[in-house]
Amino acid sequence: MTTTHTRTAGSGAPSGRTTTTYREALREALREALRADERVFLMGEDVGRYGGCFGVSLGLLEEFGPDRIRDAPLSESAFVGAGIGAALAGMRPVVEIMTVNFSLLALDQILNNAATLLHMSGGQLPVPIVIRMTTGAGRQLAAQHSHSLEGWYAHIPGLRVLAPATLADARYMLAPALADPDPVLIFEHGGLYNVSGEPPAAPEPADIDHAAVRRPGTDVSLITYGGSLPKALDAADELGSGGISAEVVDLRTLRPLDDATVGTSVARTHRAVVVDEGWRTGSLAAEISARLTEQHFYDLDAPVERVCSAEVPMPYARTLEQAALPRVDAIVAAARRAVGEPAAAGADAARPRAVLGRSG
Amino acid sequence: MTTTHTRTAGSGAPSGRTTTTYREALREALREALRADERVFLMGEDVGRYGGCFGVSLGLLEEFGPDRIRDAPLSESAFVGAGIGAALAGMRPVVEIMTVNFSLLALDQILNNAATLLHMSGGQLPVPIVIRMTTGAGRQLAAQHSHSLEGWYAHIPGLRVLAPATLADARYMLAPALADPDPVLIFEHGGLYNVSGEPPAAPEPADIDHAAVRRPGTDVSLITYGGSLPKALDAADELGSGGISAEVVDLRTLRPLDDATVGTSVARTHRAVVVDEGWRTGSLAAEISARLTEQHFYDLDAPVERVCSAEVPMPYARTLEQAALPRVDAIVAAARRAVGEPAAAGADAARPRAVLGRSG
Amino acid sequence: MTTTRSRRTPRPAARAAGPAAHRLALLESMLRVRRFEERCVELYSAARIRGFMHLYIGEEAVAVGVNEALTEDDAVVSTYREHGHALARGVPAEAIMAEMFGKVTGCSRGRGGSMHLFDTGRRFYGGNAIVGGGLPLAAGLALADRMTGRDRVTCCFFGDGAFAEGEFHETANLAALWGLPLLLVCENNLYAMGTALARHQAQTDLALRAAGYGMVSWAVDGMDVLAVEDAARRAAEGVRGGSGPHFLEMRTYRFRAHSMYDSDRYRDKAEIERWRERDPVEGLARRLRDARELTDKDRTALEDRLAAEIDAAVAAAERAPEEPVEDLLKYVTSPVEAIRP
Amino acid sequence: MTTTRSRRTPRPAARAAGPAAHRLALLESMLRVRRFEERCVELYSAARIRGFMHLYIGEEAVAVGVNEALTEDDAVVSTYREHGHALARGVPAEAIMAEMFGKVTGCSRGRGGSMHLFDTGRRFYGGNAIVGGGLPLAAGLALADRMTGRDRVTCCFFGDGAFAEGEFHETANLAALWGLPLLLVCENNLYAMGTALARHQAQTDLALRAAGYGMVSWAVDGMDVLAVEDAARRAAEGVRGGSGPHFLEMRTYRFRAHSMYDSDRYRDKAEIERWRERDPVEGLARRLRDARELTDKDRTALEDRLAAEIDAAVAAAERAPEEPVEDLLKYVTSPVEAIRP
Ligand SMILES: Cc1ncc(C[n+]2csc(CCOP(=O)(O)OP(=O)(O)O)c2C)c(N)n1
Ligand SMILES: Cc1ncc(C[n+]2csc(CCOP(=O)(O)OP(=O)(O)O)c2C)c(N)n1
Ligand SMILES: [Mg+2]
Ligand SMILES: [Mg+2]
Repeated sequence: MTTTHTRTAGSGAPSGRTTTTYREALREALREALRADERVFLMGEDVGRYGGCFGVSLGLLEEFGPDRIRDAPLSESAFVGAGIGAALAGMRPVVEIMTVNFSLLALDQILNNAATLLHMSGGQLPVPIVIRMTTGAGRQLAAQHSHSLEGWYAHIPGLRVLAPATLADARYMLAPALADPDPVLIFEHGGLYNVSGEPPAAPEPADIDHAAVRRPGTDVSLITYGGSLPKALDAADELGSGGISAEVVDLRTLRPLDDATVGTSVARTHRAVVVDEGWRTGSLAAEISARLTEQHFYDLDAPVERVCSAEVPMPYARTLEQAALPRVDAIVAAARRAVGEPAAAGADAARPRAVLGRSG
Repeated sequence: MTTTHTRTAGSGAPSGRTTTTYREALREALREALRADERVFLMGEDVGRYGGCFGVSLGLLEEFGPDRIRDAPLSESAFVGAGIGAALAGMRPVVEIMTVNFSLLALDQILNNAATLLHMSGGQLPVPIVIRMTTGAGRQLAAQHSHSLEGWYAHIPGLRVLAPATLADARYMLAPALADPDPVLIFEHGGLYNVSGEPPAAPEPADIDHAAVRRPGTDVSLITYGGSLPKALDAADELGSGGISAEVVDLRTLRPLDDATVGTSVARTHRAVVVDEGWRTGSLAAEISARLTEQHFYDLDAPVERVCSAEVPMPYARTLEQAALPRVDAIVAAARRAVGEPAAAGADAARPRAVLGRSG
Repeated sequence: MTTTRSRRTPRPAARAAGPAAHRLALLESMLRVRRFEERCVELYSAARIRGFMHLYIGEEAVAVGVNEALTEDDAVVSTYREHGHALARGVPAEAIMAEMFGKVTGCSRGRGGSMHLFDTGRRFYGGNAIVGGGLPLAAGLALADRMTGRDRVTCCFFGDGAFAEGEFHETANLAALWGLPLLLVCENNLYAMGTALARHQAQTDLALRAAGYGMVSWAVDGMDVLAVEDAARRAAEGVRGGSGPHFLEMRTYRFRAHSMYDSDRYRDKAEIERWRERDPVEGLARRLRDARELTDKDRTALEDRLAAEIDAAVAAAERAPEEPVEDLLKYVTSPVEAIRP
Repeated sequence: MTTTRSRRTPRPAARAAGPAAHRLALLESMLRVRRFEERCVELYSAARIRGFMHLYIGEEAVAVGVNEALTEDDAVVSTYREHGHALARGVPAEAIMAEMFGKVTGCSRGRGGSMHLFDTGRRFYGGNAIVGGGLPLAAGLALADRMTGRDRVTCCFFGDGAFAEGEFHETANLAALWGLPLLLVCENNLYAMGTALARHQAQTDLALRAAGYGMVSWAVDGMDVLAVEDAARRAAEGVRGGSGPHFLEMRTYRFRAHSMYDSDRYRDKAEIERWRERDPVEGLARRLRDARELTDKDRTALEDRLAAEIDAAVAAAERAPEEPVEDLLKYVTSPVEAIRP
């Protein structure tokens, strides 16, 4: 388990003994896939000569050439659609959309073609495409570059949606994604690329059907995924030192959701806090909450809590951005509420609640 | 109140005494707005010479001319964006996207510009645009023409999202939408256009801040909106004849949600069924459920039920399509579960549960 | 991966039988589309067919002529106005009719309907009801062939209206930039629903516009199936020869309204009449009659054959079962066996 | 609504003061952008500025030259590489600097940052970080003017990369079709991030391509501010005269990397050097010196003035307060008073 190492997220300098990063793990996965299967190719804006907007594909052009590490024009709809078409014709494309923010331009192709062709054709047209994109905020990129829209994609029947949060998942989710005959979306949180740690041990495909308990606990379940996992783990630490034993569940697969793992946890802890960087209203966290109510109403000792992003286009200024995002202190406060403990003084007050106006 | 009349939805021939339709009410609202304010214009594909894809704008070209009833090329992104720009420059555009299915092509403009400019500019740029579109299924239009994506739009901070379900709302929601300095989206369910009834009485702007109780009741709250309202009312009738008093709440405004009206209802009935034509996972119904848990956990006597669409690209064949959509019997069954009564024999079994496979 | 040149040349049989037989085959193919759709109108009125239905009547020469230039290995991507493309491609009338009846024997198991016909055995990739939505897909099919060195053409049909969508321009640039083996066939029927070409395009010479991408690009009389076939053959040859995407603007016209819901208020009756005089089916029939390649008896026999074929299709569709409701969620994702074999 | 012709002619003052003064003003304007951005680099290294930052260095002639053709009534829509556009438009350096410091005195109250500068008082409509995203918006601003008969130009800047986005083509068609008063300024700096023009455009003559929409369309030496100004004046005049949208391809080059994160591995050092020899700022300075319109003393004084201006901007930005966290949700929607007055 490399869990603890992934928690150096955001700390600039990795400690001496760490040997790989989330970025490198993703790259290694790509390299492996490209070597293993000549039908695999990587296509997207600046994946080649530039080395990938976030450096994930650096060096792959040199090894695999411009045909298989294919720079695309700024035409998200066309090149994502072309990936779908190539998948229909037997290829195994990995299409990179630079960030989720630009994926809206390709959403019609993803929803109306990739996710739909198999069913609409009565089973004739599976679409074995993998689409990768960066998601999330926290780097002061402001309103148009900070979306967390993976929850929207998790709404679409026909897709599988993955959110690797650990080095092992970054390294080993691609292979099973490519083996899936149906479209798979992989969301890489921009805040994780520099996370470093020991190279993941188990050289076997990740389990893309199940959520994972990243830290066992007994008093409250913190349910999260992607870029929020390190925060949830930090919150669990803090809760632990206050005598509350928090279990941390990493969803890993956002569609289809693994109700069993989440449910088993909550059936034991009787309390749940969902942490999700998406805007609160209509978030994936809402779905988790609704399912817990449906499936575990009589197990719950307290309402399911949600810690999400404030409902605001992400502001640039650091203090505003941090205030808008899920924070460790807010997770801790929500967990305390769930277990019926009063929040530590100040922890909750730090969360801005003012001027709610009409935006709720 | 014209509530009862709206329930002729789907019946081909309106009864003799009815005098207007949902379609005509929408047209009347447009005509009124165009007459009242020369800054108002209607823009979209085939709104003019064709008379509107669903006939809503028939005759307006003749009255207002091609400048103000402006046919646009098949360029959803450009003409929606142009509407946003025109709004910035002082106009009051009503942009019609033929159906929600094509709105994905304009989603970047809606999310990253319309919803975002005010905040991103530090308050300098309100965007007084109204965007109308048809939503929903039920007419055998198959997978690419049957989406109910209003829940996605309700996720976006900065937007107001309306779903007129009655003749009165169809007639009187446009004026307050145009008076709103911020972007307003109006979702018209395709199954409602032919609904007929007495012309709504009150010639005053609709209240676009609040949900409406369409039928009072005491045992269970059926919470719904848009094209599902007639089904919820029918279900309430059926429940009533079985001795269960169902209250029907029409959300009307999907963003911002009116927690108070919904909450007051559930605090009284202690049971809730949310009916929403969107796919279940990540639906607006999930948000309602999550909020009820958060705000009324101790009021609830049973888990919040959701009656949504099956998670499948909408099939063409009528029986399959009907099986995929929320149906009156499923609403009744859910309400019975909520109040703790066993479902009537067969009612629930009719709902397909087989082959869930991986698609949950 | 190595380049393998397909041994199957375009439709050798019909051509080998001689030009007259070939022309008769073209007539039959066009007439099949015409009669099939005329029956569809009746069935729509009788509510046997539902949903949106878009007729190809008047444009038959395009689908039939273009198909002559394609081999079985080639791929076709179509629109929601695709009965003609599907029939010309060889999708059986029965499978299409059953599809529109929503039956499990339909070419999409009743899940697609009129707008979503698929037949992967014939490399017929549907059936796209988002205007312009098939274009990127077609580029991808062509890209796969390009990358694997397969000698195949992907043919994509789309309308003049689609020319206004960003998807067309993104795809045209991508295809030209990467030299993809793509045959772009724009069916310019002068209207996008109720909007005339000159009211949706600043510059209405679409072939000229496409040439701006550096593609070979011609305008073709889309009412003359022989002209269409000739142009399509030359274009397909160019594509096969490796000179990248080719664009054909087919100047054509739909005789009927946009869809069954359209009252056709935006077109001049006289305009419709003028185009009807250029009916591609009757035009060819006239030529064949004049050249004594088609007797009245032949024509009657042909009509009878087609009527029987369509009758049989309807009867089979009527008889066929529906997909059981329990299978609603089938095909949302692939069966588990396909995933973890 | 009636047509009213704006009485404000483009920048009469500077021109009235004579051509030499005008040229000096152009130099000052370009140099302001250059020095401002050089300071930004330092401040970025010092982590005073965060997020994505894209520099305009090398392209100053475009923003400055084009702005000369615009009046205060005209509108400007820009990209994420917009410091130069904003400064040329007259947005104070202080407001921009404060914005990048995330301060409430910033031109977007610290909510936008480098990529989202806004100043509606100067009709500067930002600041769009979605490539191509500003184009439809600009068409809409122009449409409003067209519909109300206002005599105004909307100028939209965008890059060569945006030419590949569907949004460009949809907007170009719309603008040409409707004859909108739009000035489209394509900053062709030969790269979209790390992708060279010839690797993202099948046909690299962008002006020719734009002409395909039936727009007046020229390619311009974007390194020569006087050539830019001249072309922009003539184009803006055409737009004002009612002949619809005009397109200017500005051939230019960015001297720095795409953004502060870019290690610039995809460009040839020699290529960069060749373009640096055509530095628009030093080029004009040289011409003015040779023509004895700018002495060394003048230059020093100018540099001092700009340094002082930028120093003051930085100092003010440092001092300025941040928006209080309690106001986080302000401006998500308009204040209630605006809704129900
Ligand atoms: C993206 C999108 N916008 C709008 C529609 C509605 N619509 C269906 S067909 C059509 C007209 C298309 O015209 P054209 O491309 O010329 O094809 P034609 O119908 O003439 O064959 C429209 C507007 C759609 N299906 N998809
Ligand atoms: C729709 C979209 N796709 C991708 C990006 C990421 N991106 C930002 S700038 C850029 C290059 C744009 O090139 P160009 O239009 O030539 O402008 P330049 O940066 O050269 O000024 C890219 C790919 C984006 N911001 N928006
Ligand atoms: Mg057409
Ligand atoms: Mg560029």
